[in-house]
Amino acid sequence: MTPVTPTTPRAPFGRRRCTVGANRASGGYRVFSLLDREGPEPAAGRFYMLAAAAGWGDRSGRPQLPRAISVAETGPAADGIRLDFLVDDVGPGTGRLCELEPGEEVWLTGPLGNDFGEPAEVAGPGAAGAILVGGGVGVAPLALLRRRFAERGVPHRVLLGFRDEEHSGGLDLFCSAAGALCPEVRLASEDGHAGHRGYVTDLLGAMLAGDDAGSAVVYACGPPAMLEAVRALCADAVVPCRLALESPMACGYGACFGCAVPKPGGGYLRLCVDGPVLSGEQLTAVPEAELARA
Amino acid sequence: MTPVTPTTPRAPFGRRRCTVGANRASGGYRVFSLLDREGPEPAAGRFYMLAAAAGWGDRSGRPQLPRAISVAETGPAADGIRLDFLVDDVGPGTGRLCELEPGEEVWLTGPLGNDFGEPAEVAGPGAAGAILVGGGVGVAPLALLRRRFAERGVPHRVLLGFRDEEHSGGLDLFCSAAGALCPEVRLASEDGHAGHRGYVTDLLGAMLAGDDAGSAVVYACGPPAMLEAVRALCADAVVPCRLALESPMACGYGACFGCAVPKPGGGYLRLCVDGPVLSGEQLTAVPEAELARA
Amino acid sequence: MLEGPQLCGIELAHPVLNGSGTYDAIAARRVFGDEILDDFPFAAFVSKTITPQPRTGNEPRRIWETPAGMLNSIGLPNKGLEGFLAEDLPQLAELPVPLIVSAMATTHEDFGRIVSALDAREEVAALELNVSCPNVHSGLIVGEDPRETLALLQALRPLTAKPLIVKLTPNVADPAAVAVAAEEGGADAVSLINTLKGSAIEPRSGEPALAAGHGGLSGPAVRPVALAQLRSVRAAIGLPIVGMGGIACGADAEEFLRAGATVVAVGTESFSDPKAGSRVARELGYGSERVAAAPVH
Amino acid sequence: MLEGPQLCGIELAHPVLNGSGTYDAIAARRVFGDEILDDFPFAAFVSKTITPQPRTGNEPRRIWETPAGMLNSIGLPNKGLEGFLAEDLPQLAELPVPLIVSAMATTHEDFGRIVSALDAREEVAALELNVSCPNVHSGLIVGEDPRETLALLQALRPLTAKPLIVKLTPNVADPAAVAVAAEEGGADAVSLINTLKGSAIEPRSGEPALAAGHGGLSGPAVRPVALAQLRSVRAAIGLPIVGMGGIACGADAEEFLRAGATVVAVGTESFSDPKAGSRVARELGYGSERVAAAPVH
Ligand SMILES: Cc1cc2nc3c(=O)[nH]c(=O)nc-3n(C[C@H](O)[C@H](O)[C@H](O)COP(=O)(O)OP(=O)(O)OC[C@H]3O[C@@H](n4cnc5c(N)ncnc54)[C@H](O)[C@@H]3O)c2cc1C
Ligand SMILES: Cc1cc2nc3c(=O)[nH]c(=O)nc-3n(C[C@H](O)[C@H](O)[C@H](O)COP(=O)(O)OP(=O)(O)OC[C@H]3O[C@@H](n4cnc5c(N)ncnc54)[C@H](O)[C@@H]3O)c2cc1C
Ligand SMILES: Cc1cc2nc3c(=O)[nH]c(=O)nc-3n(C[C@H](O)[C@H](O)[C@H](O)COP(=O)(O)O)c2cc1C
Ligand SMILES: Cc1cc2nc3c(=O)[nH]c(=O)nc-3n(C[C@H](O)[C@H](O)[C@H](O)COP(=O)(O)O)c2cc1C
Ligand code: FES
Ligand code: FES
Repeated sequence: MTPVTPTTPRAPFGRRRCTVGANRASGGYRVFSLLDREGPEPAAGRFYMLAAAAGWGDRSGRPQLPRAISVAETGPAADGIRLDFLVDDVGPGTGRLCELEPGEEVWLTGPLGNDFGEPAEVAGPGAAGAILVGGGVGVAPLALLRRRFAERGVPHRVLLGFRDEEHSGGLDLFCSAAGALCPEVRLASEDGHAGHRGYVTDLLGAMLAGDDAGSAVVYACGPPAMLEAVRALCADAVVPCRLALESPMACGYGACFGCAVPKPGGGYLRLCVDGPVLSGEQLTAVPEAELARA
Repeated sequence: MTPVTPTTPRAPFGRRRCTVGANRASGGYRVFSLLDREGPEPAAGRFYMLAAAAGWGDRSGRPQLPRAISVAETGPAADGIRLDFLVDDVGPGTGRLCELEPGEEVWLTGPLGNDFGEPAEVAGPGAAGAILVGGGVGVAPLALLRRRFAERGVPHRVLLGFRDEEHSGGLDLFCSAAGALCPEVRLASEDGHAGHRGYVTDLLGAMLAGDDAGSAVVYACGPPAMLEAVRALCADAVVPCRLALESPMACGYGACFGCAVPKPGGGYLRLCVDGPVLSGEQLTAVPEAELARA
Repeated sequence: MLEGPQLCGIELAHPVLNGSGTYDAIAARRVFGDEILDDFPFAAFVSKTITPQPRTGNEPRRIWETPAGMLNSIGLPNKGLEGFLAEDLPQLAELPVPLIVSAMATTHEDFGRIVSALDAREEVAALELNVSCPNVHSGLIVGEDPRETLALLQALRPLTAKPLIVKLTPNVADPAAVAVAAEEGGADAVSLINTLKGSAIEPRSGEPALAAGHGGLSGPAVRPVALAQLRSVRAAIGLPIVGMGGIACGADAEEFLRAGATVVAVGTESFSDPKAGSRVARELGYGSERVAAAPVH
Repeated sequence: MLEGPQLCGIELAHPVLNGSGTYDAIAARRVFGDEILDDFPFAAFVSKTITPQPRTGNEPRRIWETPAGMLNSIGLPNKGLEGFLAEDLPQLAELPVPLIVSAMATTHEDFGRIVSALDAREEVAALELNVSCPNVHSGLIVGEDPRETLALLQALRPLTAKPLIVKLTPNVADPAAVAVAAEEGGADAVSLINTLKGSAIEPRSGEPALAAGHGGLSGPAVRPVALAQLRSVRAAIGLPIVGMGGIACGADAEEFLRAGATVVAVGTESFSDPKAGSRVARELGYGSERVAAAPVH
């Protein structure tokens, strides 16, 4: 078989029914939990294909296909594991997921795709620490990544950016049990409602300019424009970066070839199996929004 | 304009959103209520086209079209009228209607079609009384007809038949406020779980044979086989009958020509505008189940 | 509030027509009363297809619901040319919008008789030629063959100065070639799509669900096919185009207008919403301030 | 538990295959592990269509959801004949089911090269000819023209004794005529339907949603079209037929089998359910006691 990209532990074969535990508002987004009785604990950056078991679609005939959603948090549960998802309602699929009620059932396949990896895996033993950069609903996979780094003692700083109040949420995923925002988190907002007024990439730029960036690895997830800015900044500063991208996905497991992302040398990657996390060098530029947000 | 079939009062033009009041089990069927703020009080026999405002359809792409449902009862409500519907879950459309929750919204068009008419309208002033014959979920429109006859002092007897316990329901619509089955109602069931073991048409046959049928008019609604038996019995006994039929309906207001029912002379009626209630003479035979029950 | 478009010189209040055979304005007036005259859903009314002789239509079962659509094999029931002129036309003339009469025949002569008869009636603003039918001489479906289509137009064009709209069938490999033939033959516009040939099996009997064995597929399911054919026809001809096929809301209609339709038509959606035409127009920004054109389901 | 059918002499455990290009067994094995070998969803595996030279596929956006279906313009990315033989074939040979290789080329010579090369590999149980492509010499889409189809089969038939399955395109007025040509040319079976030509407009930009402008429509929306074409092809030829187009559950598959399909294939539904093939087979009564074949949505 061809060499296996690090997507282990592998997903159980097929889709499975999971029960919705809770569904709460998180700023302008929703956070809902699923109880997964069969799947392994997912690493940060991996995603699941989700579809409500009932009422998936209406007279408009959409949604029809499952939707790709990153895992934002996970933990042990009574009889399996708990998976938390942070979702922004941008259309019929995410809209339906946002209104899931506790007790409802969801078809789930995953965990799929690769993960962010630790600094040492990405940049070798020399790598000193991590800078996490998230924008909008893209903060989701970074929440799990931050906790893992904290638990494993990987030095890290977190920069989160939001367009405005309405398009902000998920901050609670970066809070201590006591509810306080973790000290290593710094915020930016275009409307200035929280933290630095401007782009989160302003904060990253300053950080990379300052010599304290050291031999860090940058981990980013967010809108294409933000990811492209991160990619360019890191390329200039010669800092390795791992970018969690999005592209339209029908299947999530390599079957449809819909999730193509251009490779520098020509040709395409399948983001669902070769990603969703790509290293800066795997891209000439982050492709324009395939799933433009409303 | 061409002469108007007695379908007055006319339905308000277009569909309207109505709120679900209650939804309860009635034997093997469901009875749910809608609050109609705009429509007129419907006469017995008329029907509405109904579709849940949300969750009409799923990944299977069905239901897509609204479903035709007869009004089973009606009465004044806070701010409009209450419409009760008796529904048998035989597929995706009736299935969705059966699970409507109070507070949900339903798209409604109607009242549509014609009505049963009073004995005098049907058979002239000489008509003495009415015999109502219902089978299965077809008892629905007879419930309203029975109450109207009772209120207007039209002498009437009611014969209701059911296949078995599971396929029985709606009896509560023929009960007094106290909950007792109205005295004029007699039952038949194929499995003998209630009343006469056998067909409701056995009871009708006996009644028509007995001279006490007099100059009655027979009103019937139920499965095609039952309606055909009623039609034949009445034809033999030379008793006028009004039969509420079913046929597949996409629109309910004469637009699609899908609801065709053969005319004796050749050609077709549009059941939604020329019916759903037809006189025995309008049929050579009741067409086979277009909407065969599961 | 936007200004209405023109179709072949006919002024329209908004760009939404009905698909032929999906709205019986006479029956609707019987059911809903004269209210439909005050608030008529369509900017022009397209009649059911009429034929030279009366037709009773196909034996039931005639309709069947399918994923995001429906099949129909209605079989063009109509009173025939004489009956239409005597009974229906006077009533349709009472509608507050221009009347487009859809017609079909299986010979040039019969088609010519209908065109000439309608040409003589000033209640008729335009004619739509339903060419999804065989030419009894050649046996070919006129709308499936560019030569047949050209020949038919050449026979009919001299008979009337009223706009001739050719209703294309989608059941061809290259609808643009037929559209080009219609343009060459002197058509004033084309409309598309008619229904896709489809079938379904009744689960219990295992037999075809429709008595006719197959029927025409319509509704949202066919919208992508309609848009693809619209784009290729738009690229091939300069004539105005009436775009239809699965339009259920303003956003759907917008797709057709962006893809090159001059106006659009709503068919199957009217079965669920008798005022779908007005709603789609409103969602497009006509007749009221533009509203978010999201499906009202 | 029912006994499996035969397809061109190939014994199958049940009647459910995959549609070409809708399941990458190699990628699925990477994602789900060797579990897929123990519980492989399909009774035979149909490869993605391969071409003489490697193809990277079309520029994104490649997929777009539509009412009860989806559009795709993937563009047949594949390693080309040599790459397929060297890298993919050995891995596909590890699958526990017979292998059917789908192939396409734009000249008889190129097509012949592929057929001969595959004929030499005993891992290959049968070939599926994807004829939804132009003949560079005539410019005609082979599968849209009976003569082109006949000529191609006459050129390829002598090159192999393995079963040749011709994958018909639905974008024609008369698929039966093409099926008859395939039969005359010596095909062992036909499969249908491939995707319907479709398009969609991205609401914000007003531009085509797919970079290629249009794509292929699949999913439940197309099922009625598939069933109609299956019935007319079944009436026209005696060959085995692989029926597909919008099958999402056993009840859907049953419609195809009742309409004359020898076996069925599942495509788009596998995107939602990686084990859709096994589920459909189970709902048909294979591999376990027959269960109510209601859609498991
Ligand atoms: C690996 C991965 C991880 C992701 N993680 C998350 C996450 O954690 N949280 C989250 O909220 N989202 C996440 N997404 C994005 C999410 O999958 C999409 O927002 C979702 O699929 C959109 O579906 P929808 O039905 O809600 O909206 P759609 O309407 O399907 O899509 C929204 C946008 O996509 C385009 N679009 C696609 N198809 C159509 C169509 N047929 N009609 C109209 N517009 C269409 C339009 O530009 C539209 O604005 C992730 C995506 C990927 C690939
Ligand atoms: C005037 C009138 C009044 C009515 N009043 C009532 C009433 O008061 N209460 C009540 O319960 N019902 C009533 N009905 C019947 C009701 O409208 C039908 O049972 C309903 O439309 C069925 O829709 P469904 O989606 O539930 O089931 P469907 O699956 O649509 O239909 C059930 C049956 O119809 C056939 N069918 C039609 N289309 C399909 C399809 N695409 N796939 C599979 N099978 C199909 C099958 O034989 C199936 O068994 C009335 C009908 C009419 C015409
Ligand atoms: C029940 C029904 C009857 C139809 N009758 C006709 C007709 O008589 N003449 C015609 O040209 N098209 C007819 N059509 C096709 C429609 O006019 C329209 O082209 C097609 O339905 C696609 O539009 P839609 O998806 O909005 O319904 C009919 C369609 C339906 C559903
Ligand atoms: C993403 C995608 C890729 C496809 N690729 C191919 C292909 O390479 N060769 C081919 O013959 N058919 C291809 N098809 C068509 C399918 O094999 C099948 O004929 C069609 O999708 C109808 O079946 P379905 O509705 O079950 O998907 C593809 C379909 C899809 C959706
Ligand atoms: S999402 Fe289907 S191949 Fe990537
Ligand atoms: S239901 Fe449409 S015409 Fe009767």
